[in-house]
Amino acid sequence: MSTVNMTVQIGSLKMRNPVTTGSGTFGFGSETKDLVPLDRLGAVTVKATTRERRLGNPPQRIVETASGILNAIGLQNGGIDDYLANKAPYLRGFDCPIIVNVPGENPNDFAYVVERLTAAGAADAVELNLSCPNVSHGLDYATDPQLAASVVAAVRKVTSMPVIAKLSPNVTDIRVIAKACEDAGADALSMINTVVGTAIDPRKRKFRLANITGGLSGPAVKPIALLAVWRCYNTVKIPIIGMGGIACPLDAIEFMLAGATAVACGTGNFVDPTLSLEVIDGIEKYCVENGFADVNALIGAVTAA
Amino acid sequence: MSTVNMTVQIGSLKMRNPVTTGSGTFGFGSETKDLVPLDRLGAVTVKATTRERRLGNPPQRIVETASGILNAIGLQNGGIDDYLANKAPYLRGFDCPIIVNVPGENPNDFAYVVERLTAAGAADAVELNLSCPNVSHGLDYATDPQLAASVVAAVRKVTSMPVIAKLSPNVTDIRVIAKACEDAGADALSMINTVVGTAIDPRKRKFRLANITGGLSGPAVKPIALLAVWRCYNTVKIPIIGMGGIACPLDAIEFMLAGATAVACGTGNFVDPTLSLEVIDGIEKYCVENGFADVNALIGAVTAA
Amino acid sequence: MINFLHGMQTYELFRFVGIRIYFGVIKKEAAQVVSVTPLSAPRHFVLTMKSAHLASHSRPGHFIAVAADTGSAILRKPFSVYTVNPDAGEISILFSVYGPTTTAMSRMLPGDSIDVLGPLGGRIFDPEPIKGIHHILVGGGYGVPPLNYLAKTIRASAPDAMVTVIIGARTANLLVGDDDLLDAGVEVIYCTDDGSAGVHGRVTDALLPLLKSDSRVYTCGPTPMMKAVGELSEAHGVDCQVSLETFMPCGVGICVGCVVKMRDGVFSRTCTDGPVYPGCEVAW
Amino acid sequence: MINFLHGMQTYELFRFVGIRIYFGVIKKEAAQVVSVTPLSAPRHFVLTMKSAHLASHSRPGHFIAVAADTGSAILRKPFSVYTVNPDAGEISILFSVYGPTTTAMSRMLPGDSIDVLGPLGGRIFDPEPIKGIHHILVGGGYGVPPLNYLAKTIRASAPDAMVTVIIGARTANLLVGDDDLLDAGVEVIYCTDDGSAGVHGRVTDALLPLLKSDSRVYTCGPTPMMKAVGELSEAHGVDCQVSLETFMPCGVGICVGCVVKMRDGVFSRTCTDGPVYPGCEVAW
Ligand SMILES: Cc1cc2nc3c(=O)[nH]c(=O)nc-3n(C[C@H](O)[C@H](O)[C@H](O)COP(=O)(O)OP(=O)(O)OC[C@H]3O[C@@H](n4cnc5c(N)ncnc54)[C@H](O)[C@@H]3O)c2cc1C
Ligand SMILES: Cc1cc2nc3c(=O)[nH]c(=O)nc-3n(C[C@H](O)[C@H](O)[C@H](O)COP(=O)(O)OP(=O)(O)OC[C@H]3O[C@@H](n4cnc5c(N)ncnc54)[C@H](O)[C@@H]3O)c2cc1C
Ligand SMILES: Cc1cc2nc3c(=O)[nH]c(=O)nc-3n(C[C@H](O)[C@H](O)[C@H](O)COP(=O)(O)O)c2cc1C
Ligand SMILES: Cc1cc2nc3c(=O)[nH]c(=O)nc-3n(C[C@H](O)[C@H](O)[C@H](O)COP(=O)(O)O)c2cc1C
Ligand code: FES
Ligand code: FES
Repeated sequence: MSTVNMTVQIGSLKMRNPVTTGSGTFGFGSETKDLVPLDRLGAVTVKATTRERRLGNPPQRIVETASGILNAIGLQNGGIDDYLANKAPYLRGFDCPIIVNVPGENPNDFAYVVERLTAAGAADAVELNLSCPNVSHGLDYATDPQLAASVVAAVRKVTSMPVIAKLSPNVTDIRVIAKACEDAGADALSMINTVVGTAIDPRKRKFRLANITGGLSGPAVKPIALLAVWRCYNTVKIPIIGMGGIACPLDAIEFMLAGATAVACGTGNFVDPTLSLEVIDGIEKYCVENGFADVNALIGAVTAA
Repeated sequence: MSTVNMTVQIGSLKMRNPVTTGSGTFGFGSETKDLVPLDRLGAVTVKATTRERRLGNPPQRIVETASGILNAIGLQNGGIDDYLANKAPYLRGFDCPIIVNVPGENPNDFAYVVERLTAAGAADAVELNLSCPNVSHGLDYATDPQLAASVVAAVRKVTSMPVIAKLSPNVTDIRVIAKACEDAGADALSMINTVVGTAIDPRKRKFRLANITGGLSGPAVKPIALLAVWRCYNTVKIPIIGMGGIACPLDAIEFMLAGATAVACGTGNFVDPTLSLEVIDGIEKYCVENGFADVNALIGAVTAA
Repeated sequence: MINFLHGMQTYELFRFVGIRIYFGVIKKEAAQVVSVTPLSAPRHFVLTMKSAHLASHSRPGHFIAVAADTGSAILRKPFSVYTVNPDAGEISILFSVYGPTTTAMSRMLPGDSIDVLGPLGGRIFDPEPIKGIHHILVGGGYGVPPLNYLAKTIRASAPDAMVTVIIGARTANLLVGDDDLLDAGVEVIYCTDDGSAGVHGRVTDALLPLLKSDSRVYTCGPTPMMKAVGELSEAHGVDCQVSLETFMPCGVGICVGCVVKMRDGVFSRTCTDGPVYPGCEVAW
Repeated sequence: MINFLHGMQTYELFRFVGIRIYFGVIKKEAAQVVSVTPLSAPRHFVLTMKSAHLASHSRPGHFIAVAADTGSAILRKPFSVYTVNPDAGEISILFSVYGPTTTAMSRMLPGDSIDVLGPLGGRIFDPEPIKGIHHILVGGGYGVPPLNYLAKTIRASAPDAMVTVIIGARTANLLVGDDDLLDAGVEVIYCTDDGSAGVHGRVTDALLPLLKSDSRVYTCGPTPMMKAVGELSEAHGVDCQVSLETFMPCGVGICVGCVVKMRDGVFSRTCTDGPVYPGCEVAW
């Protein structure tokens, strides 16, 4: 279509365009096969895969809020064995890098899953979910620089794949965590995970979520996410995958201007599973219209008002 | 109209109903005199008043985001002299408690303004703005329990008025700050102040706000605010004034169910300056319809889903 | 039971006590609105749209997801396929006005475009009737539209099949129109809580006398109703298929937010592992 | 200059080089839409609504704030009062369709209700003409509606006053209709950037030859235009009133988000300290 260079690089991972999916918002790639040919994506980031199978939280798991949703899925997934046996083979059928999201309750858990993924060649990069706010103790690693660094370091030892540390916005200063992860050997950062919150049904006088608290995502959080990206961009040298409320191509461009090398469509997939394709095309069109021969020129290109 | 007891108590401050205004979102009470008779409010919380006059930030100061706004006003105000000379006399013309919001750059600043207010009898309670994220160093007091406590303690010494500590959501664990303020002698807490964020104009490739960062408010932040209230309600014994995204009476009821003794209408005033009146009537109606003879029965009455 | 937790990788056709696994090819379309017709029940409408794709791929139990609200509620909303006209390339949904999406739908005009995703649903009703079986369809609320489609499909493929539809509502004027069912020779029994039409009582009161060993029950509607119908059927050893209409944020299996608990302890995604389940599998 | 930073405490009437301080009593109303009429300029409309209150309290320079968008953009949007018919108890606004609010307004039907707050504005144009003065009104974009109202008001109170309206636009078909100005005996000069109508050039090209010591200039429109007009007037020693249409989140003085910088370094709220200012006070 055009001569714009759309390729970006996340550590040693080469993406054909800057667009991936938010973990947990795009399943394992097969659900929407009628709608999204995986080999058009820059990368596919799949749902969290834990050491053991997890049943997840009871419903109600998702509720709508103003321009957003709250979720408390509780990391329902089949575990690493299931991923390797039933998900990876399908994903490997496409010419599309796979980023596997890995949560864990301690550094060993993270390292175990990453080691299995590495050995099986079942991922092209791993994203450490330091920050899932819905599981007990799940938050700790993302809120303390030392703890976050300990996970990154443990994983760093067992893989040569790019290691992406996914950061939580639920901290006083995200830059401190970002720096700690970079120093511990992370190849990239991704942000933001969801913002903790809750919702109440005033008629029933009950919490709306079975889990009481959930993670806020969608357009409502975009201002929070953009600032997180901008602050980290000015703090670390490693690339950033930006996400939080992307609902159209211009949203994605805001993230790149703020300093993101790549972006992820998350909650937006629920509204329109083809959103990532639209965003890819929209970014390319923006580059053409604004005279950018290389999409990388957008990264961090925002200036003062 | 009914026999519902609508009176609530914030420390020694008695409010005829649980509804006040968010500081900075209702001016000094005179601007909307055609629309809101002050003596109908539970209390009026006025704009931040600093030691010296402040010019504030250059425009653009406010931008719209999804279900919210970002603001970076920069505490424009005439200073304590102007407040005492030109604002307090007007406010004192009404049978309505006045809560004055006080920011400061160090504990002495806070104490100075509170002392002046106390001496002049120009307020019925003070709200310490520990958390305004738009002024350099403004955030510090709200993000560190010791610093927050130091401000509360300094103010506590110079006044017998109720001291309300206003907390920021931009922290890893708001409960820690809440507890520190309670221990330092705060009579009440108010929350949340705005959530830090930014917005970019992708066409101009510039930040939308002259200040780059701003504070997010409006319906978008309600889930974050409700959880802050619920968590603090379960941590401290002092009453909480809840705010963040209230746009209708049921929103206010969510806050009371989460543990707020009183609520404040903030950004909602920009959309409808009469919102607080609607909320007062709506809360009373809710009590009647749901068989609550006392509005205080709503406080913290939420249960698990 | 096969675990479909993470989505199917090929299309399959599999039958299990009358439940069919059939994923239609999912498309996102800007379909053209043909008509929006008010029904006699207050705030109820039938919306018909042009979609050759949906008309040829939608089976009873499938649903579509509509994005009609441009406001602050961001999710699509699911609606069961109510009638299908493959020749005209049209499908209809029947809805009642509740929130922003249904309000917007009720205001659409012929020629407007409606953003739809579908057909959705993995396990659906099996429309091929087994000989000698008495098909009893029990519905209430927005469970009626899919059962209507199912009843007509059974009738069309087996004109001799015994088909009874039991429809419950609080009061007479909330019973949604199904004259076409009577026209198709389906027996229709109404039940109202207040006795203002048909049987004075619940759908289970009408169901009980009909339950025989040759019965098969299909139900869709409010959860308490489906639970009661499912348990009653099970107690009489009768197969019962329930179509679970939970809140469905994405409709395509990627959010895992629509789950219900199964008796084996697993949380199943109603959008793609359902919406139709054997009643005996659900942990009500 | 009086500092109105924190809102007026009593209604005042104060004149300063043709600027009037006049706060109407502000009301929030659900006004009834009388008509929404498309203009020849593409996507431009005039919306007329019933409001005895606004019709009797709105003066040239006042504006109203409309809440017509129920979506995710939460703020009201301001619109200048365009025409007032006190006898019929009606006022009109002229708008072009831009975002959600104006889109919703363009789709309103007679009889619909429109949520308005007004009249808003503290310092407004002074409609009482001083004898022998040549009133020159320079407008562009959505600065035209308030000047239209001002021109007619001056004409009505002083039929002999010399009134010239200069209207600029990019191209001919964006010039908004003001036949009624000509009818009222006002001289109208059009300027287009592309020369497709009237003077080929900017409004300042048309203004320059008219500037005399007996002139008084009023301007409203895009900021660069107002700056140019203000500076040109000042250079010729002519009083110039500018109506600053900044982004106005609340319109009533409580958000302090609408400010512009004044030459004395203070940030002034355009909604209540303005929108009309002496051009020489503004730090462009
Ligand atoms: C598989 C499936 C099939 C469906 N088929 C139909 C159908 O054929 N016809 C039909 O009319 N509806 C059907 N529904 C229900 C339909 O999806 C809802 O009515 C729809 O969400 C309404 O959207 P809305 O935007 O108008 O209201 P919403 O924005 O969804 O409503 C506002 C609020 O009310 C809640 N809510 C929504 N609907 C209800 C309800 N019925 N009862 C209580 N609370 C509610 C929401 O959680 C939300 O908080 C179906 C649902 C499912 C899952
Ligand atoms: C005092 C005053 C008087 C006004 N009078 C009129 C009037 O008489 N007629 C009229 O048509 N308009 C008038 N305007 C402008 C009008 O308020 C805007 O056009 C209005 O905000 C459009 O609302 P919307 O919801 O349609 O678009 P918005 O939702 O406001 O637009 C979407 C986005 O575009 C931006 N935006 C809005 N308008 C413009 C614009 N014109 N140029 C560039 N970006 C924009 C917004 O910041 C927002 O981000 C006036 C403004 C002021 C301050
Ligand atoms: C339903 C849901 C499930 C999610 N699951 C995960 C997960 O398993 N691991 C993870 O790192 N992030 C998870 N996230 C967070 C998203 O990947 C993303 O970081 C966040 O939602 C912000 O982006 P968005 O606003 O575009 O959705 C989940 C989000 C949602 C809405
Ligand atoms: C324009 C604006 C100015 C504000 N100024 C202040 C302030 O001066 N002091 C303060 O403590 N909070 C200030 N706030 C925060 C509000 O009082 C309130 O805590 C916050 O906006 C959340 O409530 P809301 O979502 O209802 O607006 C301001 C908020 C806005 C939108
Ligand atoms: S609705 Fe999203 S997985 Fe079922
Ligand atoms: S628009 Fe809010 S103060 Fe002017």
